Amino acid sequence: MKLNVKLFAMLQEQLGNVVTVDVPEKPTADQIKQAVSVSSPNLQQLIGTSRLAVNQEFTSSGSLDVSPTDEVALIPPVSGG
Amino acid sequence: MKLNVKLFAMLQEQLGNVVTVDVPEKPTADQIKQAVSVSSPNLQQLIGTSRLAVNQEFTSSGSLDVSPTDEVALIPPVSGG
Amino acid sequence: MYYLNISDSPIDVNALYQKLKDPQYGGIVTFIGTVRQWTGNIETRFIDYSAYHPMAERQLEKLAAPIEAQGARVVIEHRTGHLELTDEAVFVGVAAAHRGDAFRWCEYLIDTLKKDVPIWKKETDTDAVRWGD
Amino acid sequence: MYYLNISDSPIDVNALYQKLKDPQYGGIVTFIGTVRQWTGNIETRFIDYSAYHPMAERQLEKLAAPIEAQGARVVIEHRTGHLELTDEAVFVGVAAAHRGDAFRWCEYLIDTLKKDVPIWKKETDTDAVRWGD
Repeated sequence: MKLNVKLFAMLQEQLGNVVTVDVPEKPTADQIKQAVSVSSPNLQQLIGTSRLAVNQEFTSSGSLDVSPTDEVALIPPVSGG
Repeated sequence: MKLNVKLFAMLQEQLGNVVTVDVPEKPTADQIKQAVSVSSPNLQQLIGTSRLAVNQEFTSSGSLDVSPTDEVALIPPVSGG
Repeated sequence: MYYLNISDSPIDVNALYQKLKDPQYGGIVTFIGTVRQWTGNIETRFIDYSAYHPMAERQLEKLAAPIEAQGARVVIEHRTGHLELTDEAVFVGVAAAHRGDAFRWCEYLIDTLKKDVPIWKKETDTDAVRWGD
Repeated sequence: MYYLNISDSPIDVNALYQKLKDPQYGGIVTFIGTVRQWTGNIETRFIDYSAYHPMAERQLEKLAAPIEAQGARVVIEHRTGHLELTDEAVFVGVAAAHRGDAFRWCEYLIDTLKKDVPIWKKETDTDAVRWGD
């Protein structure tokens, strides 16, 4: 299944606004993160500490009921305030 | 020794800006407070919870090295803020 | 350097806040106490504040100095005289490098002001006149 | 009712403060984060903030709603875009009946905002460009 993953901050600067990744059905957040980092090994650590959001909600652990029409985003450590 | 004691808030409303009291040399704060309350038994409780200040500093316990030229004040419980 | 003031003039929150802004500080915490209408089932109409000048100012200095000595900036203003509902009675502001310190110091200042600074309120409620709080 | 906003417009501290004033509240605590010049020996020239809209706004709502449910009022504004030294990056204000609650909730809000709201800073320092803090 192909998912478009929105990127922000340093990830966006390095990889663009969106990357498309190929993941199994009902993937875990880690599987999606790994799929993003495959093409960018130098960002592996940052992607590892990033959180996944689906439809603008942070995901919890376990498999995600996500489809290509959902809004998936990779949230690097935030630094507002 | 006669001391002029400045009054504030409710004490001032009841007894005026200043009362003059007669106290022994090197009086304690309690002796000064008692001298004020002698003439106003209905204010005894409020005077009891008031603090004494000499030259605009709160006094600590024990005898006070105070003379008639010092600025003595009776500070009822404060309620600013 | 701290700014401390007790006077009958209305509190200009924005002007006091501007005194706290400085490139060396990243966090500014302010407490503003305003005249509240209801305290339980007691309704306040207005409040008159009085102070023992300049002892009250000296007490504020004693509170502010140790905090400024730790590198923060302190701004405190207390209004006296006649205050209506929602009027600002007190402004306590602390600017510090780190926000945790600013929160701690600001709360310490207002807590201690309420115990040790000779200022009094005379509250005119709909049912009675009350001194203190 | 809470007021929450994330935008490129400069933060108008006084206008936000006015939203917190209300006869039902006696204590207003605000935290304002401004762009600081020095962090240790690193000198900041300017900061650019970006956000994930509208997820960031939704996260703010999640923070504000439980506090408003306890009877307080919450006002939060975060600026995005290009900020110079001393510019306000964030305003967090809580009005409550009791000041202890207002302090606790205001600090909770800024602490949690800094962990859970998708906003990022890109700091241009004199020696390097740094993401995050």
